[in-house]
Amino acid sequence: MQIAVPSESLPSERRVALIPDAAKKLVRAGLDVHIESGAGLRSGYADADYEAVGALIHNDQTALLASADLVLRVRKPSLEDVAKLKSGAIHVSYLDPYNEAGLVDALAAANITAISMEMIPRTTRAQKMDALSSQANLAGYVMVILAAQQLDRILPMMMTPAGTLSPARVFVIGAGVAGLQAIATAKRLGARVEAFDTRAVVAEQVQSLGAKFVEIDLGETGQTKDGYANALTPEQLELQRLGMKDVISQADIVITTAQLFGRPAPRIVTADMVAAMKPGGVIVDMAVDSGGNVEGSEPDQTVDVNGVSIIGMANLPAQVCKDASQMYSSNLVNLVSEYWDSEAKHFNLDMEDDILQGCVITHGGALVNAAIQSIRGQGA
Amino acid sequence: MQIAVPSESLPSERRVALIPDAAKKLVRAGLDVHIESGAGLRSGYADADYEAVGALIHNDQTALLASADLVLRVRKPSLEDVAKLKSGAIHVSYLDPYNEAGLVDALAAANITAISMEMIPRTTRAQKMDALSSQANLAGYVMVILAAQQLDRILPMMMTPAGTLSPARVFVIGAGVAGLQAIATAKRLGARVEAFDTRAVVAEQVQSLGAKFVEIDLGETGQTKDGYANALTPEQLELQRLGMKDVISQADIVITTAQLFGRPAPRIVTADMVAAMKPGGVIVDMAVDSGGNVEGSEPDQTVDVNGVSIIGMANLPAQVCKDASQMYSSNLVNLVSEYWDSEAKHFNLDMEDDILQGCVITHGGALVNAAIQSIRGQGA
Amino acid sequence: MEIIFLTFILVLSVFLGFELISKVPATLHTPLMSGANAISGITLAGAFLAAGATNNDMASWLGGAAVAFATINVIGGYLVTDRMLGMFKSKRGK
Amino acid sequence: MEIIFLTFILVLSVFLGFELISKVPATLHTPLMSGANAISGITLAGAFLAAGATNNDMASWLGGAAVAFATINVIGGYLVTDRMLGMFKSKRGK
Amino acid sequence: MDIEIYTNLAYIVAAALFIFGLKMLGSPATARRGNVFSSMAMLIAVIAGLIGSQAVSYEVIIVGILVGALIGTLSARLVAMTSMPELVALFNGSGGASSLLVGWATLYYFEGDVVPTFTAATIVLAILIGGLTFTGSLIAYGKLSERINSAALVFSGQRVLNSALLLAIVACAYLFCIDPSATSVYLYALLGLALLLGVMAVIPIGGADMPVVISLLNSYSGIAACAAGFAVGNNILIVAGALVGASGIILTNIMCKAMNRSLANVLFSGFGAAKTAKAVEGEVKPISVEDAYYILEAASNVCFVPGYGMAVAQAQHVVKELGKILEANGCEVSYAIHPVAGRMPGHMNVLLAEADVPYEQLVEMDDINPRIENVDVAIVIGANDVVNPSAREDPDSPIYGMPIINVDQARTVFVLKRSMASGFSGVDNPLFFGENTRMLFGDAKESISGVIGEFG
Amino acid sequence: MDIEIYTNLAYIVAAALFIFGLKMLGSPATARRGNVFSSMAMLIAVIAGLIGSQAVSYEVIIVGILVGALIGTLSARLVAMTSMPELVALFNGSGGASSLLVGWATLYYFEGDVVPTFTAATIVLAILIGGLTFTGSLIAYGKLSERINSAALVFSGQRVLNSALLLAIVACAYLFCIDPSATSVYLYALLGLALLLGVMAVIPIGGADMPVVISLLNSYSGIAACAAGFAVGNNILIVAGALVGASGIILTNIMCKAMNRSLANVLFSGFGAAKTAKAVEGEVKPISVEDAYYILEAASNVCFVPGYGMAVAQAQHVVKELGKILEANGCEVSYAIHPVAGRMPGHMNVLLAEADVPYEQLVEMDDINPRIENVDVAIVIGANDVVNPSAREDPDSPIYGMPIINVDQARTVFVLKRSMASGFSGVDNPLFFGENTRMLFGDAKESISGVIGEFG
Ligand SMILES: NC(=O)c1ccc[n+]([C@@H]2O[C@H](COP(=O)([O-])OP(=O)(O)OC[C@H]3O[C@@H](n4cnc5c(N)ncnc54)[C@H](OP(=O)(O)O)[C@@H]3O)[C@@H](O)[C@H]2O)c1
Ligand SMILES: NC(=O)c1ccc[n+]([C@@H]2O[C@H](COP(=O)([O-])OP(=O)(O)OC[C@H]3O[C@@H](n4cnc5c(N)ncnc54)[C@H](OP(=O)(O)O)[C@@H]3O)[C@@H](O)[C@H]2O)c1
Ligand SMILES: NC(=O)c1ccc[n+]([C@@H]2O[C@H](COP(=O)([O-])OP(=O)(O)OC[C@H]3O[C@@H](n4cnc5c(N)ncnc54)[C@H](O)[C@@H]3O)[C@@H](O)[C@H]2O)c1
Ligand SMILES: NC(=O)c1ccc[n+]([C@@H]2O[C@H](COP(=O)([O-])OP(=O)(O)OC[C@H]3O[C@@H](n4cnc5c(N)ncnc54)[C@H](O)[C@@H]3O)[C@@H](O)[C@H]2O)c1
Repeated sequence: MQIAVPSESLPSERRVALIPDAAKKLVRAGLDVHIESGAGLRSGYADADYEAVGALIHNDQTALLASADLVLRVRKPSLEDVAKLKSGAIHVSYLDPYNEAGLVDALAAANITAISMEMIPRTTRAQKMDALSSQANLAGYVMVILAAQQLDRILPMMMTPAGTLSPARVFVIGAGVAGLQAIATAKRLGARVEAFDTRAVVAEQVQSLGAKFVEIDLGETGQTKDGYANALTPEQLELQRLGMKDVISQADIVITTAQLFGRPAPRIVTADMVAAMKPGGVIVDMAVDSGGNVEGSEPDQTVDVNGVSIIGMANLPAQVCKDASQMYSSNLVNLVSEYWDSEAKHFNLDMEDDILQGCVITHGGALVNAAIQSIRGQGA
Repeated sequence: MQIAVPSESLPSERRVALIPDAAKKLVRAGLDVHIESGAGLRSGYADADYEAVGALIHNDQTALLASADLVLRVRKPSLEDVAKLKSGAIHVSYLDPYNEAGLVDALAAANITAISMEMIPRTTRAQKMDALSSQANLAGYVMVILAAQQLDRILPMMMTPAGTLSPARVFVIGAGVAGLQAIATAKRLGARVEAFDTRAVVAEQVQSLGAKFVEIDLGETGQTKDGYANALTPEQLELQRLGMKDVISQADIVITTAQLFGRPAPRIVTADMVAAMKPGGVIVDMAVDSGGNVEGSEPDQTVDVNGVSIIGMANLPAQVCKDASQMYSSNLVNLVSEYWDSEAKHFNLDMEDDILQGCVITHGGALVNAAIQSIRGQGA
Repeated sequence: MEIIFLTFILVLSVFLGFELISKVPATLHTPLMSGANAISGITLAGAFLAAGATNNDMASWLGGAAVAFATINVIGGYLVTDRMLGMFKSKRGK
Repeated sequence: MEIIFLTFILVLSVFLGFELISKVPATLHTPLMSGANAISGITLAGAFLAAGATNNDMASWLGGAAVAFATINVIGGYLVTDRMLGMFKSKRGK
Repeated sequence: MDIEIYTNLAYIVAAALFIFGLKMLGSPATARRGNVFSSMAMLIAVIAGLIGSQAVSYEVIIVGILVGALIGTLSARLVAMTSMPELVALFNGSGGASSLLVGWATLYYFEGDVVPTFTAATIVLAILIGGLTFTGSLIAYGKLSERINSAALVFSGQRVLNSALLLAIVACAYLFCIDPSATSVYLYALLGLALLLGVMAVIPIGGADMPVVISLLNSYSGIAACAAGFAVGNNILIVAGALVGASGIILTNIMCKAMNRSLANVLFSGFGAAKTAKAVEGEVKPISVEDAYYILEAASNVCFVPGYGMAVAQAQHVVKELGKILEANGCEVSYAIHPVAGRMPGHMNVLLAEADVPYEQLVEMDDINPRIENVDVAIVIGANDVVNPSAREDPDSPIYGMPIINVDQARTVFVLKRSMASGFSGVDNPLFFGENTRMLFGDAKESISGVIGEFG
Repeated sequence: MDIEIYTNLAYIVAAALFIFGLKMLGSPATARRGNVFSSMAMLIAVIAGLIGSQAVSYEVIIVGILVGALIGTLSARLVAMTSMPELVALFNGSGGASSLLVGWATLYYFEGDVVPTFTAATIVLAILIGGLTFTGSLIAYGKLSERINSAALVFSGQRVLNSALLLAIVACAYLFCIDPSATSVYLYALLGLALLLGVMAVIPIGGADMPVVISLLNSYSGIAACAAGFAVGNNILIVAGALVGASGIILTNIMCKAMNRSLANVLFSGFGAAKTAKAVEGEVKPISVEDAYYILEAASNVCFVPGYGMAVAQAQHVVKELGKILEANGCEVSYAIHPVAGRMPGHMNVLLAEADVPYEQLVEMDDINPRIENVDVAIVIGANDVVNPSAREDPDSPIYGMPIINVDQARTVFVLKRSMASGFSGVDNPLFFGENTRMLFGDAKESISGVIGEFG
């Protein structure tokens, strides 16, 4: 069984799908691990580190992909990459299958078993493979560091001979995995933290981190069975905007993390809210890539709106690429180990398994994923 | 009594010598406060904010300086500025009097009473005017935020379904005001923090923040009566380098804050120590402006040496200019209030006062400061 | 021999008295004092002996006064204590 | 009447016994038990009565045996307790 | 004989109930039930006593009970809640009077017979302590209700007078015991002296100390009952009297500690201590963790003043814990942060934020100083320079002119440090010698943990 | 008469010393001095008793003392430290035997005279309890030293036999009291039955429970001494016996709690409780804060397992505090962090870092599981899913396959939560019904604070 880890083609992608420590585990489990030369370099891992744990280094990506039974990578493959794969191979990466219909079709056509890391179901058992969570967690931390660096104030309170500096106010919108970590990080730095989420259940979780939950009465909301938020009605969104405007106008830092899986992110912070902020304030928009929670945010840019900076970094986990790579690798190793029978040297893709049912998109030349199929059905 | 606050001439200086809140206090005490238009803009304060508290806005800097009895600013004046001042005026700012002999002479010649904020003595009573401390404190915080932002890892420990991330190691060299705040901030973020200082007395202070003090036996060191460190002998420096190399090679972040007042900073981290660090490591050199503690650091640049980033930001407090301005203003207001007799509407510069003896450099047309005089004596 | 027994009883009671009271929150100082004070009205039980004897006028007068005084102590003491304790009701309930 | 006094003494002693022991760290459980056990050898003081009487052979034999048993309990008990407590010396000293 | 056994069995039951009652009175949750238990015990004891007395005539008894019950009930019901302490003093005085009378009356049993010396001695005790309790309680009542001047009354020759009084009492007691009889002049002398003693003992004590005095007199009245019990040979008097006597002493002790005074100080302050009080000024007064607990337990406004020592001891978490306990105890808690406390700007903020002290409870120096007089206890935790009054008062001090947190103006100050050593600036601190300062020596964390333990 | 008074005065002194001694034995700092006090009390009592006995012949006494002292000294000196508990059992047995003999011997005083019923009853008690203590202690000794099978001996008909035994004792006691004499057959029957009772009472108890049994028998031997005291009318026997009897019961109770058993369970487990033990499996066993304290106080390896509930309760600081107290108590402390504990990755790390728990004490799931058997007490603080054994055992469970921290394999598990409610994933948790699980219901912070308070 041959595992291939090609270099990421996106120049801004500093993560690597397999770090040497993780490669070692796979080698130990009896798998042949092949790494494209330089794949780990941007995360600080040299080819020698991989060789030291028993992986093989390849210079030719095309050959590497062609011979692989299992390809591990971070970003979705290009159509050319798909063409290079051998029929029947397994390809594991982010895929964005809701939006990449063409790519999915290509994968199916090429008879690739494509596993989408975004589609790992959010069950307790699958948590160790859940890359969305592991990366969102880091993103939460990064957002606070970026904001702190941008802000023209310090976050903690200080009573000093030269007067008292009041603690900065941080407002976190969306208290999912990333939001909670952002809350925790801002709290650690000594800020006064408030948070809001449409799911009322997270109020307790917010408070458990020592932050304050902002109550805004939106009427009926709810979450899907996987723990994702439901989309709000337009009226609810309006109510939410009004309720939040106050809090935002007092905040030094606003962090938005509200994503709706597979759909454009809700526009939560509008231009008038941005205008209401004090000059020098900072907004970090985690959803900038899927449309943005903040009006005026631009991917990979810091926009200045009347003295308020809107940070729209698209690939937040890559900021801490070493840890992000480690966690992503762990997720992949956990996934592979779960289905790799090291006795029989056989990859055991039982399509009845609930995790695989969730994350396998194409298999045996066809689109097999129920969720994607239903979207297609609607589209048709 | 007319107080003038001109805009800072250095474009990178985002601080302002007087924020509106502080101006208000002076106005209340019966002083006329004149602000150059736009002086507070880079710290987020509009002219209107100053007008609201009763200060007057001037557009013409030359006229402003010419009419002022008391000038407050952050950075040292240019020789042209000195020429604009009226004879007998008081000028308060950073001065760097040890190195700026020409400027000092010009001030004396112009019959200016020049107060150097660096020279406020470090007595308990003078602490409220001690701008070096108040700014160093902020610098300590900023260094950690900068390093955290640069590092490709997160600082805290995390035990997650995708494996355990070990806490980052932070090594702080020099545990003065800035060093202690850096320690505190890194601890807050969850890092494992170690620190070293030549003054053994600070070991307890380091431990009081929950960090580890690295013991390196250097033989006899000591501190001056003002709490500044003595310079080390070459042998001691060598011993220290050896002892620290180990710690540095394991550290993810190294922060150096060792400054020797009025003299070039000691070179503590040499090129071989930098080379011993892991790729991805980050060094922040606070002393970059006075010669640098780190070999290869460049003012206002981030240098990459084999994957190790050396951050050499010269004006660290300006990163958090709002708070920095607030604290610097407080220091100035405290200084002014200490000697301003609001009954008699008179500025009471008693040259017997120990604080003034320390910080007044020129007065009555002559260089009056004992410390500077003695340096000159040596030079002659 | 009776004195011996009485002394035994005295010694044991004193020890018991010391052991019984250990940590008392400040709010209970006055009620406890008052409650203990009521108990010290126990002299009543002894006063009957004198008050009930007809053989000596003086003794029975003294006894009568003793009964009256002791009764004030007992009745007043318990009532006042109860009144004081009533105020704490449900304020704290460790 | 003597019985009454004895009962009084008994009741007070029982209360005192209950009050005396409250929180005991686990390390002291065995020594405390052993020390209390030694005290229960106090029967010795009663055994003399029987053992010292010459009027009845049986009684004095029983008494002699009682003295011997009680002495074992007393002497052995105190020595063992002391030995055990000696081990803690300076280990803790709240 | 039979009756005696049954009354005594009843007494045993009563004794047990008294014991339970007293025990329960010491804890808030059970106090009220404890009082009921104790009153049931009293009922049993009184009925048994009545039957056991085998009285020939009941008139006097009934009249006595009726009169007493009427007065007791009315005063207990009608008097305002705020005058409770005075009332307790009066009741206590009645108890003392009763013991005195019982002791006195016992003499008449022996008409003609020789009174045994032991009995005579117990009678003397009952009269002395009962009399002392009676008048002492009356004076305490007077001082509390401000019917007489509540200030401590001290006059020249007081010590001589008191010594003479004690001598006379000893002499009369001795002479009486030699030849005890109901008609002995020494008896009457003793009666008078006992009453005088009560007055003399209480007048030199100030009104503020009266609660402690009452508690002590309460203990005495128990002892008097006990003595009377010996005189008449009544078990329940002995048991109940001794219980009250002993637990009263303990309670008095507890109350003294809560007032920051030693029992000896209260007991003997009347005999001249007032003179020497001045001399002890400037002395360091250490305090134990336990005593600190009693004071804190009673405080309603506590302000923590942390300094560098809190950082060294890493005591921030326990400080926060103590703060929460005090709050739960109904106390107002704040943390006053001096701008230069610690060794770096914001040092205390870092620590207290780590311990999650709410920002709302942090107050600045300028905010706390104007209201520091309202603070019952200022707890200085390893701070020194920042609370040094010489910065305010002594122009020669190197730190003169630095604004400080004026903890010396709080009602009580606890200073937690390990020694008398000076702080960063190396100057001595007159705060440590302050009148209202108590030094709690030891590592700050351990001291605070100790106090928390006391609350547990 | 005079002698009687003096011996009794000596007894009073001895009683006071016994009281001090016992009190001091309960605290580590004073225990050794307490033992000395108590032994001085014994010396005084014995000498007074010897003089007071007005013995006619001293031979028997001297021989008895010599023999007893020899045996006592030798065994106390020579026996290895590890066999102390057995030795205490033997000594205790001697005490019981002595009481039995004293009771028996008392009968001979009355030669010909009628024995008063009360005295007869106390003699019966002395014999019964003394005999029971004697053989019971011997069996305990045997079990502890493994001279006899230390397992609980249960046989069919045991309950019937024991009931018959008790009945026989009651009958014989009654018949003896009707016509008490030294030659009554019922006396001999009683002797035999008492000895048999001791055997029957202890054989059905397992060796591990022996320390509790010895403590209980120790209490009994006090009661036996007390009964003997009534029989011979000796005050000090009554006082000392009652003190030992009462404090022994308390100590037994404390020991039971430390072993997680009720006193009733130990007292009656011999009479058939073994049968019903199985039935209570699957039952939830709540525990009080106080009992938790006793168990933790004795534990030498404690592992905290925090979960989301710790975050909700914000209990991290008190948890850390308890950890430090346990460490100071000589206990090894670790914090086992499950990767998905809480509601965000690293949730527990944030909290514990805030409380400044050293990183060294944090252990990962994979590190703790192999050595979980060595953990005396695993304290689960508001965790649920992450310690749910059904993830390991029940293939139908929705969380089957998730690795968990196997706290159910620790010696004892405390689960701190507010109710029986399920956690995030909504599945029931069989851990709560485990044999070695104790539920400490309530807010986690309050529960932990409570336990800390007990340590204070
Ligand atoms: N804030 C700043 O930026 C800064 C910077 C540099 C200097 N300073 C100076 O530092 C001083 C700060 O005042 P401060 O009142 O906070 O501190 P301080 O005056 O230095 O006093 C600290 C006290 O804490 C006690 N202590 C030390 N360890 C302790 C422990 N484990 N438990 C209990 N007590 C302990 C010490 O007394 P024992 O030894 O008797 O226990 C000492 O007297 C000022 O003089 C200030 O000027 C401040
Ligand atoms: N770590 C992550 O990233 C993450 C993210 C999302 C979901 N999850 C899921 O969350 C779960 C985590 O497991 P867990 O064991 O930590 O938590 P859990 O299974 O949710 O159990 C928490 C328990 O704490 C108790 N509790 C709540 N408040 C309490 C209080 N104040 N005092 C005492 N107890 C309290 C609750 O019981 P009572 O109500 O009876 O008190 C509850 O049973 C897993 O199922 C995991 O999959 C984890
Ligand atoms: N079962 C498991 O083991 C498991 C694993 C991972 C995550 N989860 C849970 O799933 C949940 C969602 O995780 P996520 O962070 O990936 O979600 P996400 O990225 O989809 O959304 C982030 C947060 O934004 C909120 N949000 C959406 N619209 C909003 C709006 N208009 N205004 C404000 N907030 C809005 C959501 O409620 C969510 O909390 C979390 O609660 C997490 O605990 C569970
Ligand atoms: N008395 C007061 O009220 C007052 C006010 C402000 C500061 N201070 C004290 O003054 C001291 C110095 O303050 P600073 O931060 O401005 O000092 P600084 O900026 O001069 O130096 C920073 C630190 O670097 C250390 N250092 C110097 N050479 C070094 C070397 N070769 N290797 C390692 N470390 C080296 C110094 O010891 C010092 O701790 C502090 O301890 C501070 O507490 C006192």
